[in-house]
Amino acid sequence: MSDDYKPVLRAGSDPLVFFKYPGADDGSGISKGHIMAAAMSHNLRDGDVVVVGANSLLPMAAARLAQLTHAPNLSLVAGASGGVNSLLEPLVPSSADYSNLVAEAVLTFPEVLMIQMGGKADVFFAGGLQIDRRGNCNLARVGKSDRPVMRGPGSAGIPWASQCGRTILYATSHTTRLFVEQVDFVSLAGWPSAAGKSGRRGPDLVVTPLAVMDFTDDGNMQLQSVHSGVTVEDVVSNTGFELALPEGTVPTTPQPTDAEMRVIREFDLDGLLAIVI
Amino acid sequence: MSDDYKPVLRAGSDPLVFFKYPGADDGSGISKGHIMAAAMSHNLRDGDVVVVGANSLLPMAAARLAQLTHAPNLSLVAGASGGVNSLLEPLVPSSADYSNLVAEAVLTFPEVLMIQMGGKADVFFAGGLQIDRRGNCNLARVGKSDRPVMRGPGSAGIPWASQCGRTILYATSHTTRLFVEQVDFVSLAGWPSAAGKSGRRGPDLVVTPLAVMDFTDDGNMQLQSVHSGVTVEDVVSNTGFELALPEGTVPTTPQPTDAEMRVIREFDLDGLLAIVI
Amino acid sequence: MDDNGSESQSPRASKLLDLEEAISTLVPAISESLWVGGMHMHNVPMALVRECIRQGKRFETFYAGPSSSMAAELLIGTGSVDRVIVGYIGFEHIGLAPVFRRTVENGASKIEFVEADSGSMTIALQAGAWGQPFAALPDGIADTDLPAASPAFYKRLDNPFSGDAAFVVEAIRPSIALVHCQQADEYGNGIFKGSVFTDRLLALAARTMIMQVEGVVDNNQILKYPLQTGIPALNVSAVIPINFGCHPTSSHRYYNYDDVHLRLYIEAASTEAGFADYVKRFVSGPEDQEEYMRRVQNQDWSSIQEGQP
Amino acid sequence: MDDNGSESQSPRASKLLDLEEAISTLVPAISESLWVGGMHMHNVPMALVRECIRQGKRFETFYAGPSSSMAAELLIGTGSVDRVIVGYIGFEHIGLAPVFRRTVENGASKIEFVEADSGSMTIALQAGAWGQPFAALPDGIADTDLPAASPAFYKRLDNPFSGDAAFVVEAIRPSIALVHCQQADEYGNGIFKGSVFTDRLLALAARTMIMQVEGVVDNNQILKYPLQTGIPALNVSAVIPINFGCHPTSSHRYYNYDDVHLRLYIEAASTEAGFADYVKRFVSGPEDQEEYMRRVQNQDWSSIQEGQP
Repeated sequence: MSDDYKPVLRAGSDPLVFFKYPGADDGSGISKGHIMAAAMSHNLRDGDVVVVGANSLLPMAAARLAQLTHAPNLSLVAGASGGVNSLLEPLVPSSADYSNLVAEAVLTFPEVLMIQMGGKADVFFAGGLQIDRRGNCNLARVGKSDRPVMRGPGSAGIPWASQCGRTILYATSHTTRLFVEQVDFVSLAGWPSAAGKSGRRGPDLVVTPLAVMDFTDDGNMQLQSVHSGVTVEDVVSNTGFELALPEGTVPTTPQPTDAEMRVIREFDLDGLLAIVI
Repeated sequence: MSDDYKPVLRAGSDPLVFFKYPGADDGSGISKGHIMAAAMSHNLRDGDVVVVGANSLLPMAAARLAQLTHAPNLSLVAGASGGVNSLLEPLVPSSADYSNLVAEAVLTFPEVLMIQMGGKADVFFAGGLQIDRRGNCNLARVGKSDRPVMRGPGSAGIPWASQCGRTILYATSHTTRLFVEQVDFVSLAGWPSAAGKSGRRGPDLVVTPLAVMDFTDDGNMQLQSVHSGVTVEDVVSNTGFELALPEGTVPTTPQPTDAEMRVIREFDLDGLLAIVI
Repeated sequence: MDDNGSESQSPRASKLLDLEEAISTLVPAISESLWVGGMHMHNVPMALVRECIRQGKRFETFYAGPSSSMAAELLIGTGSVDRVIVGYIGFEHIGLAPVFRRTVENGASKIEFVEADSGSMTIALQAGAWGQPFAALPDGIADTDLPAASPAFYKRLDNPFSGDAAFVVEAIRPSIALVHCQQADEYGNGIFKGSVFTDRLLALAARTMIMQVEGVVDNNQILKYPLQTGIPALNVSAVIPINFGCHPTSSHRYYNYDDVHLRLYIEAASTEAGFADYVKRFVSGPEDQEEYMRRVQNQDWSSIQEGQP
Repeated sequence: MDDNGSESQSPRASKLLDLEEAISTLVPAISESLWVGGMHMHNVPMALVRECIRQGKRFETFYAGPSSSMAAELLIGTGSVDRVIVGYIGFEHIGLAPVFRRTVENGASKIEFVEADSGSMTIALQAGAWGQPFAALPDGIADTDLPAASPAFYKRLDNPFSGDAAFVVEAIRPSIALVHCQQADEYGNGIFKGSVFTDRLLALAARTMIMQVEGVVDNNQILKYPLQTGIPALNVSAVIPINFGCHPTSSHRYYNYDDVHLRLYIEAASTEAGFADYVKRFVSGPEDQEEYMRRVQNQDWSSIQEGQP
């Protein structure tokens, strides 16, 4: 077995066992994870109710960062754990973790769904196996239904994104396999094919290790900014459809400020944002 | 104002204020309330899940008495309070009282309804403004809908009695105004008019200050026993329809035993059963 | 959105408000609908209800469920509601609701009363919280007179799975919810020291929720025992500290319902003049909760009793 | 019924059972349906799941929701289920579910997989708890491919209030529910020391509920803090004390998920032979939980790794 993973017994009276992740450091350098978390954070507003689903290290970090900087009245519902306004001390990879319960309230999972599905959430974060030009997102399968090339975990809670105010998609890779012309299964609905942004809403933002993207008035995905060290060509060539480009020079995604990095280090005790990508 | 009602501050750290009810005594004598509670208790079985609604002094006492005698595995859901298996120390008149929370669990009211409406309850207790020959029960109104003679509180939870295994009706009076040929509004459905006891179920038992009644195979209310000191004629003349009579002599409702009275005194600290009728 | 991550100095906003301000700023003159927390004579946010009446607020629909008592009496008696969905209005063992009775029995009221039941109303509230458009009901309601009495509330359709008939009710999302917690922090994380009743669900279904509390606790207390938080702050608009704010109903673990006051109320309100006197003395009269409680403690009901026949 | 109130000497029955006995007496050879508590890699009653597999129990329908991981893998891989309603099966950040993937991607499995979602499954469970025949879904599902993919799960009808189209799902009442609480008393009053997940609702919806616990507390503890009781005893059939019974998933506040074991599992189970070896070593092999934990602690995966390609 690998020696990389070491159980770490934390101090305190609770018999909690955490794991030290391989490659984790003190997070002193700025990594893609930090850039992504900051980019998401900048798109959260003071007072937003934010709901995250499974595998939500980045969105949880983004929401907490926003709370500790420009959005002190933001509320975070930490997915399956039911933790509301968790201190994320420490930030952990599983949304259903006990660590998320150093929080203000613990909701049952049905109650988390009520907030998400009942229209009480301003922002919902989601990811997928495939994301297409219109923002459709697929967690079910790649390929045909009878014999898929890849079976995904299932649509989970993402079909209900449209009940929330805004949807932010995120991914820990940016490849032509992920960003496809048309998803093989719609788990989360994007902008309607013809009507553009009139009618029902699609996702508002897509954040990847390479770039931040939004949607044109017609409802097509459009490059908004590239991360430091990434070229427009990098993004275009790793996107499986014709990505709309903004007029003029594509800006660089703002690096997290020193103040933001200080805040992140307060809750990302294991430096997970440095290794998540 | 009346001097009868006196606030009583109970010992203990909680700032609870109880009231001493006028006429309350130590419950040493056997009163109608004791006879009724015991009669109901004898109809509860070990393992039953019992749900009571509003104004349930008698059913709560009956369920607790059963637990402490022949039905140790009975579960009591104390109505609106959500208390499960409350110790009822002391027994109080309001089902939504804080006193009912010296208990094993506190359910939300939706959860209490789930147990009642979802088919998890074996016994449901209900009362009404009117009860008829078939066991229909009315909590809505006496008289016409546009201008009733008497407006009742509303149907509350009793329409869902049929989702429970058995229904026991109870009343704190026995008059021709209460026991009518046909209720003016069906809040709780009795035995179907023609089919008798086939098809959907109606109530199983009716307990009043005068008597215990059950239903014939045809689904008509029938006298089962009269309480000590009550004649069959007393019951018949105070019932507004032709009450079916059993063959032979009508038995007397068993008096609570000494052991039962000892048990009752353990939780009916204010002697409320002695004054409830 | 436009903030590029500069550290803000603004702290998290407190939701503490005084009674008068909360009701005047958060409750419109005419609201679509109202649901009042608590049940029977317990945990009913009576100070909020009285303040709404004092300020002349009107509610097009009032959900008198699952079990309403004093709040329904005052709202109906002062004509503050246009339509009442009736689950249960009464005082349990203490008695029937005199104003509700008189209003209906007189047959001349402008208020519309819809015959419903507590189970269906709570299922409808659950549907509202989940974002469901309507909710199917369990079997049994068809055997009662309720669907015929209220065909707009109970509708029938075919269960597409079994083909059987089923009744459904429309989801309820109250535009205003008034609720009482024993304690809360200044952000609106509410704690129940006793029964939760329907109020945790209400917090997820209501569009605007106003919370009164007996005491304010530090946010650190909330973070220490998050499993005891009964209502999460995220949907709470205001927190109003008021001592004895549920009187004459109870606040679980703080005080019991005021049996004496309730019995005298029922006696007094058995006439229109008596009810009007009660409102003058205990609702419109007192300028604040302190004055209300002084009047309660003095227990001077003589003028009200004069109003009796 | 026939007991005339004589004082009984029989005490209240304890529901404490050992693992083997509980599963063999309470779970039929073939059950209609199964719902396993916990979510993701947390609070999953794995000891109960392994014992069901060891005893060859079969389940006609398995609800893999709201979020299933190791339980789904073992039940699917051992062919213990005929039909799986898929909300989510995976290991969050650790990886996809290898057996579930292979089974579907091979296209030759006898198991039927129904494409569903966690929200609809939980709403359906809520409907089951409440005795509702079916549950309406919020807007939005019509814009996804789910209704077309699973027309028997999602059915369309007209909302009788608005006339709009609405989708509905049938109520779920699992015939068997397996659940983990950190603690319980011998009667089945369960305590969650962390997240409640869907398990409190499950306790009200399931027909038979079997509970495993890390520790047994005295009934006096339950009576002292009734507000912390997560699952009331009334619908619990058995309480089974097992240390580390959730392994390799977590038990909130007791222990975290075993990240190492899970990663090695995912690696091993990427081949059929590897999965078979895993089952032999960790499911069918150990005669009891102690032996299972000894094998876990030894971390000897060499034979399993040989099974790899």
